[in-house]
Amino acid sequence: MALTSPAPSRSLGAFRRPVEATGWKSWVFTVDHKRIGIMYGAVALFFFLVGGTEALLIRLQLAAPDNTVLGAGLYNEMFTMHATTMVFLFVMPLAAAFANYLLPLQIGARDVAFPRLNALSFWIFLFGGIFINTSWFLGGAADGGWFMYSPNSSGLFSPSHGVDFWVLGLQIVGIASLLSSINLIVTVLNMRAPGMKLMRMPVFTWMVLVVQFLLLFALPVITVALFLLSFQRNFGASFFDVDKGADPLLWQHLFWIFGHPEVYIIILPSFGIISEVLPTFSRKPLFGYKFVVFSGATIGFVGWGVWAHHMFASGMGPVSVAAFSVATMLIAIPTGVKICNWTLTMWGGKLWFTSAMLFAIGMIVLFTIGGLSGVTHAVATADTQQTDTYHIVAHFHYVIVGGAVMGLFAGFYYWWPKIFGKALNERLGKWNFWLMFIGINFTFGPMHVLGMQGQPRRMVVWPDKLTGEGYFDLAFWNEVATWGAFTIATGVSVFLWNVWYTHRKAEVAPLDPWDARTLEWMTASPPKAHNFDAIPNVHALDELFHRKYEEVDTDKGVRLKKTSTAEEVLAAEEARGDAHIHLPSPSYWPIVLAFGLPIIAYGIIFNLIMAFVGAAIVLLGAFGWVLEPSVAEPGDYESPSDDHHMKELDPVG
Amino acid sequence: MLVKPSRRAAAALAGLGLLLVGCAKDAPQDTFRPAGENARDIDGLQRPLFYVAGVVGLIVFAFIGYAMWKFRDRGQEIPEQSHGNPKLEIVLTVLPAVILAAFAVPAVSQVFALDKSDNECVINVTGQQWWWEYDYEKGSTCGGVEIPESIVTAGELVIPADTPVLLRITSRDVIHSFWIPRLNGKRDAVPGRLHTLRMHADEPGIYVGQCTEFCGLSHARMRQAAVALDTADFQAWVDNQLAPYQAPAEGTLAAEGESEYAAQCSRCHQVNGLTDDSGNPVLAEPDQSVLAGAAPNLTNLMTRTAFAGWTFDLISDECRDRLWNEPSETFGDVYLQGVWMYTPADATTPACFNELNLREWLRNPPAMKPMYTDPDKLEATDGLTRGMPNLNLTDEQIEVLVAYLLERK
Amino acid sequence: MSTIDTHASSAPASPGVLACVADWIGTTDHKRIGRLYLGASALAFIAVAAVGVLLGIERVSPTREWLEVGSLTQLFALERFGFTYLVLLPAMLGVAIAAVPLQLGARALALPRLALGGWWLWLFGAVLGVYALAQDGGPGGADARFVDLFMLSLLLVAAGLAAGACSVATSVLTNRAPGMNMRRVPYFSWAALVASLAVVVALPVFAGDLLYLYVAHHYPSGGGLSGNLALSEWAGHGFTQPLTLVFALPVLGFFADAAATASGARLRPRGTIQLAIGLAGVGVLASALQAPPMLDAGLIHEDFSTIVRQLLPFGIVHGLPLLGTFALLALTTRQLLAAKPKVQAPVVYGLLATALLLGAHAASLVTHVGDAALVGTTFEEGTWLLVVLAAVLAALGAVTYWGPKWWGRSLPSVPTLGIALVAAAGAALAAAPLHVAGFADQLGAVFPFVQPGMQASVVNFDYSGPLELWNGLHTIGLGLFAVAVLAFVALALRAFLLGKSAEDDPWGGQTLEWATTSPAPADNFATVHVVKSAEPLVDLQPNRSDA
Amino acid sequence: MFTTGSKLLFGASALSLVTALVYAWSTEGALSSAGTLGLLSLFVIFAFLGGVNYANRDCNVSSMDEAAVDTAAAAQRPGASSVWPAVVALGIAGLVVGAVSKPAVFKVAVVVLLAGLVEWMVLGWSERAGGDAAFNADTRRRMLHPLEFPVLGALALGAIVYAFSRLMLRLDKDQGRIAFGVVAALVLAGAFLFAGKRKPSKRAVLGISTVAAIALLGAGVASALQGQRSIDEHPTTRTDTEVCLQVGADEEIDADATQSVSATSNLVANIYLKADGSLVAHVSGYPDEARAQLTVPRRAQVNLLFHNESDEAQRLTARTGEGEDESLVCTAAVEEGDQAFLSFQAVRGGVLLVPGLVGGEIELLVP
Repeated sequence: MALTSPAPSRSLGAFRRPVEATGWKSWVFTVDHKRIGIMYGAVALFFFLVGGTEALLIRLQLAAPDNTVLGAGLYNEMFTMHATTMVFLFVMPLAAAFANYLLPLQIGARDVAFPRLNALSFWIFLFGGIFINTSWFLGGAADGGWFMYSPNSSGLFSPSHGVDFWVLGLQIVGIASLLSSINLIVTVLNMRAPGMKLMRMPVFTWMVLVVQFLLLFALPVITVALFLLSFQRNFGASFFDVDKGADPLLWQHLFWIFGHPEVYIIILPSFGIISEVLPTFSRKPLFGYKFVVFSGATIGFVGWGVWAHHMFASGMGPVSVAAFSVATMLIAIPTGVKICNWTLTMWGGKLWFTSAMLFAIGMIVLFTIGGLSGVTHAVATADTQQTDTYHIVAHFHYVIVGGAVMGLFAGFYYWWPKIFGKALNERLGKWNFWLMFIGINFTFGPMHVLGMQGQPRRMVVWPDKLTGEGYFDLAFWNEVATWGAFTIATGVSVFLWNVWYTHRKAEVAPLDPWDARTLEWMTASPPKAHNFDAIPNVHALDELFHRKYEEVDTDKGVRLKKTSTAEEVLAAEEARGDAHIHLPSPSYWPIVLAFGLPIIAYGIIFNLIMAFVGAAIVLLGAFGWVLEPSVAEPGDYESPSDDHHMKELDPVG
Repeated sequence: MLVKPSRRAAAALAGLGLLLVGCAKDAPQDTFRPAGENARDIDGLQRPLFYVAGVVGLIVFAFIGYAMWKFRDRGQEIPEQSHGNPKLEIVLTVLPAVILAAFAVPAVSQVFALDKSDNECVINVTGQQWWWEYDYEKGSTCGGVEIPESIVTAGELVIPADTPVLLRITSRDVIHSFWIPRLNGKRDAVPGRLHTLRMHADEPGIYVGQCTEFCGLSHARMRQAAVALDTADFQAWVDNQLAPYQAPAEGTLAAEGESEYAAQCSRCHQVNGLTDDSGNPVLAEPDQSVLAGAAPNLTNLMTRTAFAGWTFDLISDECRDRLWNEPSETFGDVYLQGVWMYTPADATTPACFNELNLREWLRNPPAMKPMYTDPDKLEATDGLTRGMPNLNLTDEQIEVLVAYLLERK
Repeated sequence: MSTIDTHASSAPASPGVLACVADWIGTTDHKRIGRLYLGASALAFIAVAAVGVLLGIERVSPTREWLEVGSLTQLFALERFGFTYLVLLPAMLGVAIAAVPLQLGARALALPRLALGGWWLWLFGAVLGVYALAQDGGPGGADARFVDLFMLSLLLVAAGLAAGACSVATSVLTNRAPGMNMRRVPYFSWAALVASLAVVVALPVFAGDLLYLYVAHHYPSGGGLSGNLALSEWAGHGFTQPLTLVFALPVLGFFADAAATASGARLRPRGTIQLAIGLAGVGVLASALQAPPMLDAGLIHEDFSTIVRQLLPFGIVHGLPLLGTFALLALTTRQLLAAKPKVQAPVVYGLLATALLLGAHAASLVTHVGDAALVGTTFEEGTWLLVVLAAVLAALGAVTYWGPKWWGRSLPSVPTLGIALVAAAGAALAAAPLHVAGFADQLGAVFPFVQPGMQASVVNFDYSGPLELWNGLHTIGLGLFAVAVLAFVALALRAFLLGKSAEDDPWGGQTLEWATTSPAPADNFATVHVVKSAEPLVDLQPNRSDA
Repeated sequence: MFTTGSKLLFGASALSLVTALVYAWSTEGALSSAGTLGLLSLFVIFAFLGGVNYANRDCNVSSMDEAAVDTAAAAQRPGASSVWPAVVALGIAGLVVGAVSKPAVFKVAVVVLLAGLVEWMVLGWSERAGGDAAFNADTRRRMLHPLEFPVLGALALGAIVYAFSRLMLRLDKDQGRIAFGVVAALVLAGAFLFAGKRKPSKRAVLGISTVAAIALLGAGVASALQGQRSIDEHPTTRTDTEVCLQVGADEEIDADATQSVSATSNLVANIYLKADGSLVAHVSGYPDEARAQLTVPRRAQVNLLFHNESDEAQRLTARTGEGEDESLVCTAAVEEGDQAFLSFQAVRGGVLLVPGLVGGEIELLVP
């Protein structure tokens, strides 16, 4: 029988874990939250360009009456995919990028709770995103709008595979978000540094936490809805089939129960970012930290009770309409609190108008406009005039582009030196800001007019005979909006140029370029693989600020004085560095497992055998994952790193 | 300073909102130009809302702008690390709540007010990809005019002016949304459900609208209009709709067109009173060819000003502009003449007839309005089209059909 | 659910009934696997022998129909199939599996799970095959579905046995104790190796042939596969000499080992004996390559080359085995007589079985002389029966010999000896009359596979005169043998359950199996012995007289 | 030196060559004859085997090499007992049985065979994973438990569900109530028993569960063999003329099958059969007033709710079209005081009627 080998192979004959610290393998197999965060960011920016191109094409088509840049079918696919790409493949993952990179740093942890799961989330997201976009080349993309109302989304009315791609793609991307949300919740709740009470967490971390809870509860709803739809389309079910007695409004309710929290999922990380940026550049703590945190959580809660305001014209009946109308107004209150608090943070401060700060202030302004127009929709009867017109488009683009995207750009400028060690060029940054700020107002401002002048959304053409004349000429404002869109595009190009420029030309930034306040600035830039040599002890909100500044008695009374620099703080921390740092080691399996999912999806669309192949890959990945040695081989150990810390493998995740 | 442009832009934008409320009057679908009771009610709530929102916005921007100017870095000391002011925050929380509450009361009461129904004049509205069908309820009394028989029309909804009209809206396929901005807000047409919407037009005139729920390929070309007529004109319109069929005179092009119509069109499109050779009425059976099961009734096609989902004009652009700008007193007279409007009494051809549009349409409908009619792609619908397929008509066929249709007035 | 530890030393003191059953179902202990084969083959023997006796009675008096005529074809098929594949082969294989690793000084059989899986496969095949025959399947069967089933179940049987043989051969080739080179392999193991290799080579060919026939039968229109008469004939060769002689090869090895033990001396010349066994094996194996060669009539008148062409293959296939068997019998017996042999039951069994086998070899040779025109007569059938009964006799001897190792208890020697003599007499009596009847042109129940669509010819007995006598004698002989086997089984059951405990080395053996306890533990040997000669036990016991 | 085994094989090889030559000569040099080729093949095969055997010296372990004794193949103990050989054999036998009987058996056998092979393979592989039996067993568990438990769990669940469903299909309504009552009582009794004992014996729990499972499976199999009870059809709507126009209603009265609850939000109209025998419609969109006429769009889904306020069971029938085009849809018979849902699409106009009711018709207008 079995020949006895004297030293049993503990790794079961399975592969040696990858240990590369450089080269492509170090990225593909990484479980380091920072690398994963950077990859999330890069991919999200790529999809931003994709979605942006789609937006520009839409604007080109609408620049003139009865235009023929895009055909009706292509146009429908374009606006469907523009929304899908921007929401699911750009804003959400970009927020995930910041969350991934910064969350462990902000709470003083060495990684997220489940590093391999983290990598899995990213790869699933990437493959899911690619999967959705391959529909362009495989018979056309989804053409039912991102809301995908039934019964227009059923096989009878949308017979191409586009909707199938959309449904399955969102399922896949949803898995990524769900895994990620569990991961980050556990990380925040379990892995905070000593002394980091919940109410000492940075606001960004707080907002990300709220978002993860929203995701955790919202995604299952859309998952169910998507299952119902895909079963209707692929397996003959009749959940939304009117002839069989179904009520099409079921889909609308399911979609918006997810869809409205989704709005907050998109915007809250941005709230968090500017709540970090504003205090830093105002040299002042956030005004009413607790109010901001609680209003964020309140938005998260109340956000669940307002979904039907997307359906005021759908004929739900007056009682529902009235109830949701009032609930929607309520949500304006915590949002208003935030705007007030941000403004009051600046009040009495010492403002430093860096690009990051400009983006943050721009965000407040634009988001306020979006918020105010949002209140006008809350009045249900008024909304029956406004809904499904460009007025709504104006509103949510002010919220999402003016709010979420501007906030995320503030994040870029603020954290770039932390992430890459070099600060983005400020001059280009200001060009970037002004181009985008002006572009946004010129693109989406006119849409208020267009909507109130009766131009509905989702129309491939608007006719010359309905343009009117004078100030509110649809033709004129449509043209302005198109020019505005290209202005935004120019702004984004400046940003890309800035990234390249910084990468090639810029000098290494100082350790603490902004005189920042939170933990992530208390380590090297870019941080070492293990983040902190010693897990910091936290004594206060804005820990770093309190380590740098002390109250000093002067002749003019008690004054805050900078008594130590960030370099000194860092040196003190490094001096008490841990001798042994446990770090999870890279793994092959997340990418393998993730790779199977789109294959399953292709299989469901084209050939079930392929689905089984995909399932086999998923199974293989899961097996490899489970079987990955819990105790690493001696050969798997990394040699001591340059900083003389032994990095050991730890069976985490 | 860099501060100012941002502040200016913000102010300009807020001002834009105000301007938009005040001076809009031009676009036909302008929501700020209510022409009826219901729309006016909405407008009455919407305008103050915009004003207040604008003012609040201005206050916020002014505050931000001032803070940016006042507290810019002039080399001052590191400010006091104050963590907030709970009293101030409570005030700032309560204040918007009060403002919102002030709006919530009228907002809610209006929801219920607009939902009340009356049943004087009932018109059933049915959405279908991509046009609207209207049928006037038999036995209704619309502005004093009795509807003795059901009247079926498409695209253009003719209602009596200054009379409450109740629309009962449903759909045959996907969700549509009926919207005449100057008369009322929108209401979705959901298959299997029946929603009601009140309409009221103060004065005779034409009020255009658009399907506003995304309904597939040609969503953008699903339009509609409401035409309000005074009582006499509306009576005339009803009488005309119910007038007996007049066959074209023997030997004319139109007579040829009648048989061509019976051969090519009558399978889907109903012309009331048309009979076959043996004198039996020709009944269209569109449900055997069209997915949603109906096609526009063409009995009085030439009384309408547009066709094919009210997308393509039956009258020329100049006539259209004149008609739309017609004062309400004379509007009805002009409108009732259909394509013969503005035509001198002695003319033999209608001056306003947009023959080109109709010909193009008959030549290749899907080319003008994208529809799912490709026979290779009808697997999902068992061969039923959604919209009018290309019948490959010859010029001669089109010629006689146009001649025939021109008499459907 | 799948790993129940059967390791005897670590097994719980009182395993439940379920655990015990599970233990046997999944056992990897070669002694248990071997005993599974032996037990099943014993049961099969009793059943098939009963059928054989009934058929014999039927032959005695064809006018009185004991059995329904229509089922005779199936019953004859059952006798052939049963004795060959449910008795002869499994008995030999069972002994080999149970004894070979012990003889080799190994702790386990190589590929024990393969052997076990083979047993199950064989068992399922056997059950299905008998069932198919009972449902009018089998050669000449009328129900096409069950003809199919019979062919496929034969396939299973062949595959199962080949798996077991593979395991045995691998064991001999790889699992020998240190120092045990090929020259030092005990005779029985050597014979088991030769037989196993032959089975491994022959049975897959047989199986492939069956598969072909199945396909041709199941898909009659299936592209030119049908109608190959040669294949059908070939399948029939799976049930007759010389292939059955291959299956019986371990008999020779058993005799040699038992003789060495009884003689108390090192049995020489070793190489010659091994060669003899090998020759017998290689010779009959040649029949696996093609149909057994016939010697033509009128050969004497042909030219020299034709004579050589015919004689050479004939000699290889039929002559060499005869020569080998004779050489083994002669050499061994000479040695045995030269020493002062103890009268031990096993050697008696071995001697008698070998003698019967020698007769069978001779008869087989005669069968294939064309002039004798014996093919298809009961002569051929008698030879076949002789081989089967000789093998069964040897298997009984093997159980007597190694029983103490397997069960830990001994058989009483006197009754065992008596049974040996009765059984041998029965065997001779069962076979010889058939030979005689064969010369009288009594048609034997041959075993051709009937072509698809062809009706089976009704077996027609129309004997009179002396044939009745010969058939009667045959029946009596077979009955006698069967009774002897029954008696042996009863005796063995009693002895192995209640008999006296056996010593570790009850016979004074020379090979390694006697170096462990009786019964042997699951892993046979506490320590692995290093072998320095062909008789390692003699080396291990320096005080032995025969050292 | 040549080893014994290789000598034998080389000898056999030489013999084969000689035989081949002789055979070839005896068949007049026909090299292509099967015999010659066979013997030449034997020559090559034996030579090859001899070479292999020579190279590994008969697989002999030298008696001089003491260190090798413990690692020799002969010293290896057999692997643990395993059911998989039997399962594989069963699978192969199943293939055979399936080949001559039912394809389903064949498919099941393929699954059994594959499962057995995989298990066997992994077991064999795991036993080579290391020297420590516990480690090896753990290896196997980690490999296969993630597969085995879900599959077995699904199978067990499927068996229980199947058995339960067969049982329930077998029992009629009353028997079902009794059965559930008994089961509930048993569960309760068991719960009491276990609650009373602080630490219920594992064996007892296992035993009871086993007995319950076997009882359920047995009952299920028995029920499946017996076939299911006859289930009356309870259509909510009918389209056959004789039923829809039948005066009065004396069959398929099932108030539970009306769907009335699920459809109330989508109604076009409520149709009331009044106690005085009149049939009136309350149409959505109109204030609450009785109407005798109902306009519905052509070919659109129409949902009606029929309220029977008369004193006997009646049905509502929608008759549309005429002559060949006539189509009838009707509700199930509705008992007095109950309501039923009627959903249809109309292509032509017609009437809503209650069969047998004179004069009580509602005009159905399809413009």
